[in-house]
Amino acid sequence: MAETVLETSGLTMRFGGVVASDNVNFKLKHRELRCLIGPNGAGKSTFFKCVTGLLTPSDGHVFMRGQDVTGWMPHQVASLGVGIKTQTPNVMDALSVHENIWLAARRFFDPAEARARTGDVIDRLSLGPIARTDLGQLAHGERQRVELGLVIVTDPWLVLLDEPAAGMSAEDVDRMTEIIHDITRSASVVIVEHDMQFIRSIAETVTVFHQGRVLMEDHVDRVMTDETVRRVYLGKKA
Amino acid sequence: MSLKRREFLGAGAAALATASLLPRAALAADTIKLGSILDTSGIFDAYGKPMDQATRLAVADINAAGGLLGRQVEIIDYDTQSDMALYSQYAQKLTRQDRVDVVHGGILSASREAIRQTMRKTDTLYFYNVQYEGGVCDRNIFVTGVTPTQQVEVLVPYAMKKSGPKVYILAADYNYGQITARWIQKFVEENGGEVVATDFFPLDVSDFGSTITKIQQASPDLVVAPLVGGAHLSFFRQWAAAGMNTKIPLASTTMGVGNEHKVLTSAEGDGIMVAYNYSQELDTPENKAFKEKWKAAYGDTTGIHELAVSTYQGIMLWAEGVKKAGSLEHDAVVEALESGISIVGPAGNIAIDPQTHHAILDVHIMEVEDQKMKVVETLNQVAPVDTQAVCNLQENPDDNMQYEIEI
Amino acid sequence: MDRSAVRDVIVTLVVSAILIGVMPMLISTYTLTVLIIYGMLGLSLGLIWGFGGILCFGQAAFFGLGAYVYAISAVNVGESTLPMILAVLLTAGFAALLGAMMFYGRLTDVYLGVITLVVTLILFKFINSTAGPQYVIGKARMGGFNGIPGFQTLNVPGDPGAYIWGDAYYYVCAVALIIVYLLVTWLLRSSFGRIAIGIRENETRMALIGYDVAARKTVLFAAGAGIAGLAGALYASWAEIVTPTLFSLGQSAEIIIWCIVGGLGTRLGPIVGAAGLAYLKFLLGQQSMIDNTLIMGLVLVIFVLFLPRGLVPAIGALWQVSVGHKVRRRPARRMRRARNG
Amino acid sequence: MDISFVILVEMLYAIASLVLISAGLAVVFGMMKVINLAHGEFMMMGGYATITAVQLGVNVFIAMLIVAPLVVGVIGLIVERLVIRHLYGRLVDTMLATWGLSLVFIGLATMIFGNTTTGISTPIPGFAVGDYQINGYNFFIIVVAILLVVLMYAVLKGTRAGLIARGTMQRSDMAAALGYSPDRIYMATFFCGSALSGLAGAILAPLVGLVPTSGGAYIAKAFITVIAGGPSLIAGLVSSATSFGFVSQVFTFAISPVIGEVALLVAAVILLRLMPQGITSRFFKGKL
Repeated sequence: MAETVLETSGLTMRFGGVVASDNVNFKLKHRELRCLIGPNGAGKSTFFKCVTGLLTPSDGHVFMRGQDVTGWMPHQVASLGVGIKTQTPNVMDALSVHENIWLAARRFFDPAEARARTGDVIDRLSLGPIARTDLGQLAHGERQRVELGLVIVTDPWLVLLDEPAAGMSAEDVDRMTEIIHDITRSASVVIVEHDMQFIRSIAETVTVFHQGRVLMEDHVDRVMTDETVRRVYLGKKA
Repeated sequence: MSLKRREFLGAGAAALATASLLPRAALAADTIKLGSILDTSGIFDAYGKPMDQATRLAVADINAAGGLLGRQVEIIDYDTQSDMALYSQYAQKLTRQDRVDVVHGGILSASREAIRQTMRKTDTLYFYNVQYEGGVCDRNIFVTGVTPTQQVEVLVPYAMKKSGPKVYILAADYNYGQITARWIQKFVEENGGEVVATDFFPLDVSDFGSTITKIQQASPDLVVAPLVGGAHLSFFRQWAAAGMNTKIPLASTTMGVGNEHKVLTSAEGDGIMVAYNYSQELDTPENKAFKEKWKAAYGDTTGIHELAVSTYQGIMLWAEGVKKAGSLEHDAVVEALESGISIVGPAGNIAIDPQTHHAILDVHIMEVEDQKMKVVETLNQVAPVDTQAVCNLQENPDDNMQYEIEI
Repeated sequence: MDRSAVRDVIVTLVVSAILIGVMPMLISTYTLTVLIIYGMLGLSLGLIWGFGGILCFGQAAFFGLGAYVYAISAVNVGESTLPMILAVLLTAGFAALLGAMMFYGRLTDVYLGVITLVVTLILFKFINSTAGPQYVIGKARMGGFNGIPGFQTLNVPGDPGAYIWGDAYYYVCAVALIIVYLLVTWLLRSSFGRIAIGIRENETRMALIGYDVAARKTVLFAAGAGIAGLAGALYASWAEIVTPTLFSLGQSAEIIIWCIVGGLGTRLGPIVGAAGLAYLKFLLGQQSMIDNTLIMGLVLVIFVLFLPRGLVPAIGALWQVSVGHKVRRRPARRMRRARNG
Repeated sequence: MDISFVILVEMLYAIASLVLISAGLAVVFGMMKVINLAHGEFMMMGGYATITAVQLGVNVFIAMLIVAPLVVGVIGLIVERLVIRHLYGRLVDTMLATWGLSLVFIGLATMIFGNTTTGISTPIPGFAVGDYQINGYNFFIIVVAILLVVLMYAVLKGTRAGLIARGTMQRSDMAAALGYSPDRIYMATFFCGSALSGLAGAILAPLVGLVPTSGGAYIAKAFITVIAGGPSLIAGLVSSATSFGFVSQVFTFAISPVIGEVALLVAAVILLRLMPQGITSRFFKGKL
């Protein structure tokens, strides 16, 4: 049995009277790829923010590789070797692609090594032609890809992605799928996603959130056919 | 140590100045240069502007009377914009580039201290024509304004006689206020009274509501308020607004220096007791002539205040010294001024005290009445006993500091 | 990269050597000295604000603190070397504490502005109310509103009798500014500087990469404050008096105006802006036609509206246009976000 | 007994004057996310407008309550058209531009009125409470502040303009979606904010002397009060004015006015450290 790399127990987040995340117990195994789905306001993003340290949970605990990281600052979480990508592209707009990725690499490696790794990632993500362009001038899909580059340049063992495929073209999504499969060779991955097409193409186990709670957790095929899930989430489409 | 330093600096400064400015100095030898350094803009310009006007009037008078030593006097003036850093810069410019023969100016004590050493190092005679806290002891400087004892020793007994022995002091929280408050305390006690409390206020405090309540709790017979500047003026207004002005009498050593009594309505200001060297209401031929000249030059006389008159008298004293010395040479003029020289200015007879280089002058006790200062009593030729207690330039001509006067 | 660094240093040294030699022919060294000191003060805010994205309304507080620390310790020590060092270290230390308090509290933009403004006011009010005889540090009377005059000015280290003043002091200050400028250049070229710029651009992202944003901002803040402290100490030694107006909001405002006019996000801009505007103010004092405050205000409004990037970047852009597009370096267009972020 | 009543009045007065000082800034900040650093100078101009009007023979209450707000409101309108509207969405740039404007106004006022302190006397006499005299004008200020808060609440809650205003505060694109030009809303808001600043300056003018630099004494306090208040306009204003007024008066009576001012500032630092987004980001959430 593989080791558990990420675990939450009784994770609860309240905003005033609203419970955005309600007693969530969650476990992720080594090299597992997990998707979190649910309708808007189901609590996926709150859960994500609590895990990454962007929010401090009102109650409950977060463990990474057995270590209690509840209430840590985001930079402390990231320093454990966790790669994080937030919902909206979060990059340094006035800096070039190269500088962006270099800054991420520099956190864990000396300048020379950081430069080498930055070059590698730029090749791997086919960012070569735009390596010297400022992020502010890039298209949405490219920015998403660069941000993924920031995440993987340090070889994280746990990758947390919030809607990596949002607003991307079909071609971009394909490339993203490829990259994510690549990542899972060495790391565990959690993806918060809306795009069902995308989820079908990458996921095995899916966790469904509803009203702040975990509604069900199962293989993607079974989740897709589940009546309750269809009602709360997919039902709108049907 | 300080002597060694001065020699070092003096020699260097002279060398620098001569090297860079020889041609101009030779060229301008036909006029006598009077440097003026005042805040004629910025927050202190209410003090500085009339002083500047008085400077011009004095120099015009001197020139109209044929100048000094057969030469005309020329003013070189800079506006320090109420900025202390500019005092240092313009003082350097006056002494090293313009090479003036004398400097009149400086308003705040801080501005005086910012330029005093520069004047001393470059052997430029310096006149500080402002009422201040006293204690400056430096052979290069002459002070023609009143010091705390000159006002307080006259004002406090008078005010206590009119009111009673329990005194509450409200003072501006800076050097002048602190020292004046201590003199007030001393003279109150000497006159058999008691100071019930002393409160200090930084110059930017303008809300005195709680203070007025506190004063009422202490219920004194008299409030002495050496408060300074525009913000503190609101004390007198709030005091009147609370209806206190008819209950407890007020005395001040500062209200009116910048013509504050003309800003207050007569209902607010009437009855406040003050003591100064000058009042526009002084009924002397010199004052009448002065006011007429001022009116002819500037249209109306509302701007004239204590500091303007001090400036006028300071320049006249300097001119008298130059005449007596028959030269502009620094030490000759200082010696002439130390010979007990005096003039009769708009505020009466004013003489230089050789021991302190401060002024011996008349002090008038006045009461504010209908936005005017009505003279009640005049004390002739009051000496600056506070500074005399710590400073004797006849015995220690090399003295160079501002003493904190122990009381 | 290294070659360009060497070139940068050489250009800096040559240009400044020429300026040091030429300027005294145009302006008296006494005035030049204070322009240099203001330039250093401008640079200190330029570093914090332009490269760290930290808008500090209280840079004058560090300037004043440096000046007061120098004055107080010079009165007590009677020699200038230790006071100079103390002025830098204590000011930087104070800023580190303040910065840690703010940055670990996740305070940003406006809130940061309020705190720095309030701290400046507190210092001003405190120093302003120390006229009483009970406020003494060692041998130094605090003096309240009137300030502290008559302390030991800069001397040759180890020899309190050998004063450095006049022209010599001008050269000392000029060299100090060059050293500080080169240090800032080195800092910005180092990983630390590049990370600081990353933080300016996107704090959240830098935290998610794993950088301790608060710690780094604190260090940068302290470094900028240390430079301001040095400028304050040099100023004290120049003016031979320190007064509470050094802490005033007006002084803080001027520093901000210098940076805006000179150009934020450049090293040179704040220096040029500071020296230029301070000299303008000096010249304006010799006329009485128009109120000087009015002119300063108009300058600021006009720059914000029409030249928000400041003089130095604008001239740089003009230069590039006139020379052609051969220059490979990217133009200094990096500031927009930091200023409005 | 009398003394505690007197102290209570002083405390209410301190709170009321903070509300007055900050109201104009709060409206502009709450609605437009613009920090008007010329706010203090708007107050100063309100003071001068009042004094000039009184000297021209206008009744003092009309001068304070009508002339000053109108004059300053119009000046605000001009400023908004000429400068501010070019800078919407650029928080720091508007702060800098308004700072520049504040210097311009100080310069203009100096050239017109000079730096001599001017003022008018308070139009309401003092009266006695037991052994103590109280400044009657304090009550006027307290009443005006209360009326002002009530009026603001009524306008925001009860009128169509208030509805639009509330919408704009929540989402700045809301008004546009409802078919109102944001440009006109901002113009109107800035006019109201400026008028409030002018009113505050006018009402405080009889108490404190007026010089062109008087505004500087208010802007810091107003700035701190508004920012510490947080996102809710009225609740934020009242809650932070109350906390600061209370703290500063306690220390003023216990020790001295200077310590009172310092206590206010220290309270602001602590408050913002604990609640970085202001009081109403934690309490009174979602209130006006």
